[in-house]
Amino acid sequence: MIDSESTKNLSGQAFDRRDFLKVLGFGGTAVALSGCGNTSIEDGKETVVSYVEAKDYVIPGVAVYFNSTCAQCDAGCSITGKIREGRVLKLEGNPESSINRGKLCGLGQASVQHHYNPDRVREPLLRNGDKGQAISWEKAYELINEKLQGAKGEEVAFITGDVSGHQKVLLTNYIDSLGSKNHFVYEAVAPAVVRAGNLKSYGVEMPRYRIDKAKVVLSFGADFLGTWISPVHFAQQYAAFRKGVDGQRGVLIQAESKMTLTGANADRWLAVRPGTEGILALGIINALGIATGDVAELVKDYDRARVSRDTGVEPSNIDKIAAILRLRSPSLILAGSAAEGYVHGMQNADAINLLNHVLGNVGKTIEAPVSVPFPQLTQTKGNTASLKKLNDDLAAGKYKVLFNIATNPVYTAPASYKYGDSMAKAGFKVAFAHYLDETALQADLVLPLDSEMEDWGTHVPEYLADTAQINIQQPLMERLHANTRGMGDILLTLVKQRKPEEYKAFDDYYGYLRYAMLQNKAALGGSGDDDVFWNDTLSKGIVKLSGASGALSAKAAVEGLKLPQPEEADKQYPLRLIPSVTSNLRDGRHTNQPWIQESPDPLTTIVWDSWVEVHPKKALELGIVEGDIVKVTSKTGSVNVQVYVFPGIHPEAVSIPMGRGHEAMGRYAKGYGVNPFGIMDAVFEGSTGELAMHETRVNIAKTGQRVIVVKDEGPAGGKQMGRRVALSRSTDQVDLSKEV
Amino acid sequence: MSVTNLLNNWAAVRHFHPIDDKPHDPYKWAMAIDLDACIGCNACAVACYAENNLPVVGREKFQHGQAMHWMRIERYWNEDSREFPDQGAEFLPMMCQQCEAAPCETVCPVGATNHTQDGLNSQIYNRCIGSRYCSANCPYKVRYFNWYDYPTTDNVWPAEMNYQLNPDVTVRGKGVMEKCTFCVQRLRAAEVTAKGEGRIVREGEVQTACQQSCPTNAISFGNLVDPESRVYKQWKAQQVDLAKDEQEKDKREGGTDLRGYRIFEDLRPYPSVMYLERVRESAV
Amino acid sequence: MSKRHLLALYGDFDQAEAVVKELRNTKISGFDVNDDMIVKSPIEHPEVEKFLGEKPVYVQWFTLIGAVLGGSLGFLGISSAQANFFMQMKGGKPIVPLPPNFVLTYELFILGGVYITILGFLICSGLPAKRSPLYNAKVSVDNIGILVKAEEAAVGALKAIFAKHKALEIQEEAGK
Amino acid sequence: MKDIREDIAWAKINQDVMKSLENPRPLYWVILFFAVLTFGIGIGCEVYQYQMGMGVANLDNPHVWGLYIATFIFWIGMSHSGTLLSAILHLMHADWRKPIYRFAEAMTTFSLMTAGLFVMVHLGRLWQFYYAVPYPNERWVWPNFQSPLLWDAMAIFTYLSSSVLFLFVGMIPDLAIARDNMHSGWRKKLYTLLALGWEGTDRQWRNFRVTYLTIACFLIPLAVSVHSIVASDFGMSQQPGWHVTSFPPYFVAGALYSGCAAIITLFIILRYVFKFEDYMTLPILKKIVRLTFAIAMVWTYLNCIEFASVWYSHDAVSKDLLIQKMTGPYAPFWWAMIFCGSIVPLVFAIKRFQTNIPVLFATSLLLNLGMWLERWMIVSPTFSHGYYPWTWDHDQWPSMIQWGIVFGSFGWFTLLFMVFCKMFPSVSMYEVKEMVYHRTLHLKQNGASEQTVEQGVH
Repeated sequence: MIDSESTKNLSGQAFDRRDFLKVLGFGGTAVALSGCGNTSIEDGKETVVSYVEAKDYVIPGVAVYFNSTCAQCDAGCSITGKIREGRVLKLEGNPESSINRGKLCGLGQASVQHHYNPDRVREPLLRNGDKGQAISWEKAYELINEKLQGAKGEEVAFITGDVSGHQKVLLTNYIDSLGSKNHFVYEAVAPAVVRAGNLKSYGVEMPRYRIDKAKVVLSFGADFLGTWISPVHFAQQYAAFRKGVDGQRGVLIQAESKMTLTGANADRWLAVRPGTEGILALGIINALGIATGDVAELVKDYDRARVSRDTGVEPSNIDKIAAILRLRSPSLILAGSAAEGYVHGMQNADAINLLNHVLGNVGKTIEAPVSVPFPQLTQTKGNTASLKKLNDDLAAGKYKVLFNIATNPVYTAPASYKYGDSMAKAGFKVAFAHYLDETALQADLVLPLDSEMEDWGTHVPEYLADTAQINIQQPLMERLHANTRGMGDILLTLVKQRKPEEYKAFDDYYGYLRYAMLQNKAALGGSGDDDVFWNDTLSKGIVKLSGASGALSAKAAVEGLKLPQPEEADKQYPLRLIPSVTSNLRDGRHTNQPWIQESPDPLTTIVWDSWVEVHPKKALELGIVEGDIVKVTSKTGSVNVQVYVFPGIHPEAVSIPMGRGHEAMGRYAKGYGVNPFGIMDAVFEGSTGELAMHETRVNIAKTGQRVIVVKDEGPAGGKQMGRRVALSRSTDQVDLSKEV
Repeated sequence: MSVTNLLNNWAAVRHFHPIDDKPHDPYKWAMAIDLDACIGCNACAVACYAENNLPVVGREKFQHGQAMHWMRIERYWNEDSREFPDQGAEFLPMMCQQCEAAPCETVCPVGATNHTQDGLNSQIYNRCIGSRYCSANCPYKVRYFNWYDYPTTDNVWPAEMNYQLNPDVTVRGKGVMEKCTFCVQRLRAAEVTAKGEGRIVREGEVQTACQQSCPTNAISFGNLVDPESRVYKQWKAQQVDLAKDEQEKDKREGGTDLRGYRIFEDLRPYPSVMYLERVRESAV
Repeated sequence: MSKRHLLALYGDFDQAEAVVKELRNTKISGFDVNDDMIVKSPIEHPEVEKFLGEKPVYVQWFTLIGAVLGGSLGFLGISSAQANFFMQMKGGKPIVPLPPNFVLTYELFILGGVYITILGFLICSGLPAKRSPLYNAKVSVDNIGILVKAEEAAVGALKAIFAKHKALEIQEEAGK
Repeated sequence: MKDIREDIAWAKINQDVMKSLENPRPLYWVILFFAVLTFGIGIGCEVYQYQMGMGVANLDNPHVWGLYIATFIFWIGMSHSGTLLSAILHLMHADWRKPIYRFAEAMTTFSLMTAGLFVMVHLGRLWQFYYAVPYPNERWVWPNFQSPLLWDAMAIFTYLSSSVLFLFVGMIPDLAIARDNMHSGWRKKLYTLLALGWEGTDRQWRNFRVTYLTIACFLIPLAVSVHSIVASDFGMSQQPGWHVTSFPPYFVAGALYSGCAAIITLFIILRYVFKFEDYMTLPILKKIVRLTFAIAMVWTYLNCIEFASVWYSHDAVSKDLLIQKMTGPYAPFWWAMIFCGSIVPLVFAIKRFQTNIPVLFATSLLLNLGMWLERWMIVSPTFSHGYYPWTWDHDQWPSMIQWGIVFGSFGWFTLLFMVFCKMFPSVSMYEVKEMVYHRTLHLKQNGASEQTVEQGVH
């Protein structure tokens, strides 16, 4: 709210971002006043200022735009928010960012619905029996302090998602100040095995992929258009790759067991028996016939006949792929879910990465990453192994205080962890949350967070496209609810409890952030006046840095690469469960955003519900049709879910998407669909200890019920029934070189 | 005097639009969608929800086919009874084709849907009485009817969520038909600005919400009578003529190596959206 | 100069015909057979026209005028409405399209024809009107009524003719 | 077989018909009760739909039209038989029409009024319906005269008002009878008012005859145009299954067909309820039945023509739709339509059934059902199987609200019709008298001037 003093000050003083926000905020209130007849304005504290004398940058009816950073996933797309009368209306991509170059995916655009979500937590809540009791922030901080007094450093644990930038600095400082070393960074769908595989093969965890430079892309389950690492960026690379050079269009081949969005866009989609992607990779190396030395030795047994038998890919396809890879260089081979999903995921990743070495792509389409000169700001990369560790520790009763920061492991942990029970063993559980999700409901203290459109922050994405950059996150409008707080502010307050001297100069996180950035003005490429630099930084939303590129290891290590034979089908659980990550829902943290719920899944067009994908052949064998409710049973548990008969899946696998089946969180999420984590077996990747997501075996049985599948697709399915609607032709029928 | 006016303007009111006339001066908004670039990610559809205040109807109403997505991504399989769709899926963003001879326009009893001078098929919500004849006559079925009063329906725009509504776009009540407008609010703003500066809207000055969000730039949009615009160049390169119901290139012996086409051209609605066929590599 | 009304009722059409013929042939002063006689019947007897003499019917002229007016004004009105005020531009169609306007013209042609015909009917047959004081409900059952209007002097002669042809009933207007 | 007796006293005709205004059989009240009940249900459904929006009818986005439009066409079609009986047969001097044309004309009027209701019920914004009326308004915005729906509105308005006038004008002599015979009270006042002072003078009759004939001449092309225009709603569109050139005659034939079927049903009901056995005689019924049979065969023929032209047109989309109608989810209804519309009327070809009242009653109801199904099969399958495969039907089974309003419309029609028959003479007394008169005349002059009589009958 604006007070009279600041109104006075504003008129004569240099533009200040915070005051600006206040002005904006006032606009918001005024609209709320006229729109709802209900405000929190208290007598004598506020000054009503009409639009006639509206302050700087508020022109009624004219939108202003501010840059910030999208926080819906970790790709770190820069966004431009459209603000009218103090309300953020729509987000666009920030054209200045080399990551998303002005584009934004559906999930990113839906974050306004996260911000305006009616189910957000609005007050700090303290558990009182089964209910949450609203308390003040002072009380909450006191309580935390009090609980921490009774716990030793090693008895305090933190679980967070990926974290970077100055928040990470404050968090690390706070954890250090508690004497704790228990920071668990958990991301349910992080490419952790891919990172480990890359590190082994290329010497870096996350090289830069240059799809746009490749003439052929062979992807083993990497859904780079939908969910993988930085999809908006890759989609742009993909567009350039398809355009190609001189009308020679890039060729995409996707080998996976369940068709992803990327697979749906492939020139050739290969249905691979689950887990045999590594064999296929070695088979292709064999078919290429250009490998020498120990690589040739390694692949010599992988002749076409065997590979075809093991993977289910036809020999002719292996030949064609080998031929086109030989012919068109450079190419790019990607390892995605093939690596993440299996016990032998690292082996698969190694075999796939080996292809890149054999084809000489390393250094051409796989480039060294740019490094950010501020290692303390870089992203702490989440994985699933950390949750396993935390869960074991919790179950062992090691922790007295648990801080859960904006993650929802009760929902995303495999049911066999019994994470909820483990969590209950922690003495005092603090959840920093946007929603009362499954995890927050189990906490003792729930602290409501600002949305990313209300909060300050900096982010350093893991995957940097061209240059190193620090993304600025700044409020696009005033806080919607009076009693939510930014994570940075909370951390600052908490760290002040520990180290009051060090941080006493900072009133709030904004002050800290500004100070911290100005401190490094020179390193951030700034010069001159602090205010000018600061305002310039904020207006751009990005600080571009000149980061040095590292080097990649030239030769892949072949030692230890030994792929297991594909397993015989289990009698009791003959099918493999592939919990699919969809570009809309990912790990389910955004399910309460109705645009996301109603945005049809691209491949099945299903909305508002979960489904299990079954190949038509399998469905015929089992006598099931679309809409049948089947019971999908694993060793861990079972769910009842509707069937969608889907041709893009290997007959030996079934797939249930992640993200639905919430039991809490909000009106748009609760009670829609099922949660595949609930039946996921706890099987781990051999060398990294990551959860092997595709290793759950299931059987399916009809329940006798049948429903109408809620989807956009009509009963004609994907058929065009002879109408000329969506046309397609092959490259030999078209001359792309003439195109604009 | 109305009859005098009628007689004086007889020639004008007897013009056929667009065939006889050259009405598109200085604008004809048109689109080109490259199906080879479209990856089916739905970003455009969500952008449309955000820009145009589309209601989220919820599970039950979606089941009844009452969804309001002005832009829908259709997913086709061209597998021809093969075991797997081994050439992937085919995605097709479908929205109002802003036909030049729109079947919907003539049938509206109250004239709630009309053609604009800049080549749009406009829908006047206030005038609409909800006879739904337009939708019945639309070959693409891209018109969406407000089956319920969404602004007052629970959980469509509950408190705070309504703050997101775009003030430039009307929120539609029950009983009116709506459809893609080519983001007419953006077009008008740009046209007015340009007019004030005594010029026409420049290429790239205005984008539709779907185009703006498309990560692969599959959608291009612009002024079809402006030779500078990408859309003009694309239509030109693909030899697709707005005012033809069969393109010269399609009459050619042995077909064409161009991939521009318009859906249901033979029904003669003269759609303003050109699609570029999806391409698949023949070598694999 | 007041005239008196007389009403005679007959149960048979032939009797009535005979009466009319006789009235026609007999010259009675103060009674003009063409102006002062009205035949009332429960059903329409086409034969009445024969013995009453040709009386013109003008309803068709109303019909013609109505139809022509309805059609022409309809077309002009619709075309003017389309061409003036807010023009509704329809892709692929002119502002004033002829086929639809012809359809509507056709409807308005009929509408005008029907309406004006009804109007003509009312005017020509003098409806609505008050019933004559000598109205007898039996005319709407099965009797033929002959209503005459005559000078006082002629009343007697008329009565005689009525009686001669076995009138079921003769009603007389009260004297003035 | 008993026909109308030549020696029936004219006074008795008056008495018998006037009795129908006073004391019908108890079944009348039962019918009236159910009519009010179903109409009430319909009203309830409509109020709910008005409040909630059209969605409660369970229509959806590609499938925007449903039973409302189908039932609308059904009612429009039903109206045609009244015109057939009163106008066409009038011009053709078929005197057997005389005892029954009045109620047929009332049926025309009331079914048009019912059809008009469906236009309203169907509108998404009922409260703005007047936008479709070409009235001079402040903003000078006119409706779109290009829309077949507007032609529809115009045609229905013309037809309804002409029918009402025709019904009224033809009833004036009977209103005079009613006026003369009704005991005093509000009804007598009403009849007095409506009879316009009719006395049956030669001048009145002369003008009456010309007027009646003229309007009859107008009504015939009007009736044809009305249903052709309804057919244009579909034929003028681009949709497969609708864009059929034979639609106008097909619709007109269907209209006459359903109207005749309805006349048989109502004939039987009225005959019983109002004790009209002496007037609505079996020979008349037999004639209607034969007429209905002929029209049924015409309809069947036009149906076949439509299928054949679709089949030979090489229009894959329309062909697809036809196959879909025969085999898809609508197949049971489609075949039921064929059965009720083309097979059931074969009963009428059998002589002994032509006067068998229970059989005719059941059959006529089936024919009506068949004709209603026909309209549904015209409207709905096109939506569920149109040009655009992606939008083919989701889940389009009409909701209870939609059914409720459809049933309510039958209640509304029955209510209007039954009240009319109790309020006004549903058998034309003066024309029955004419009929009797001419028959007597014919007997009298038997052999002498047969030809004159045949032509002289009005």
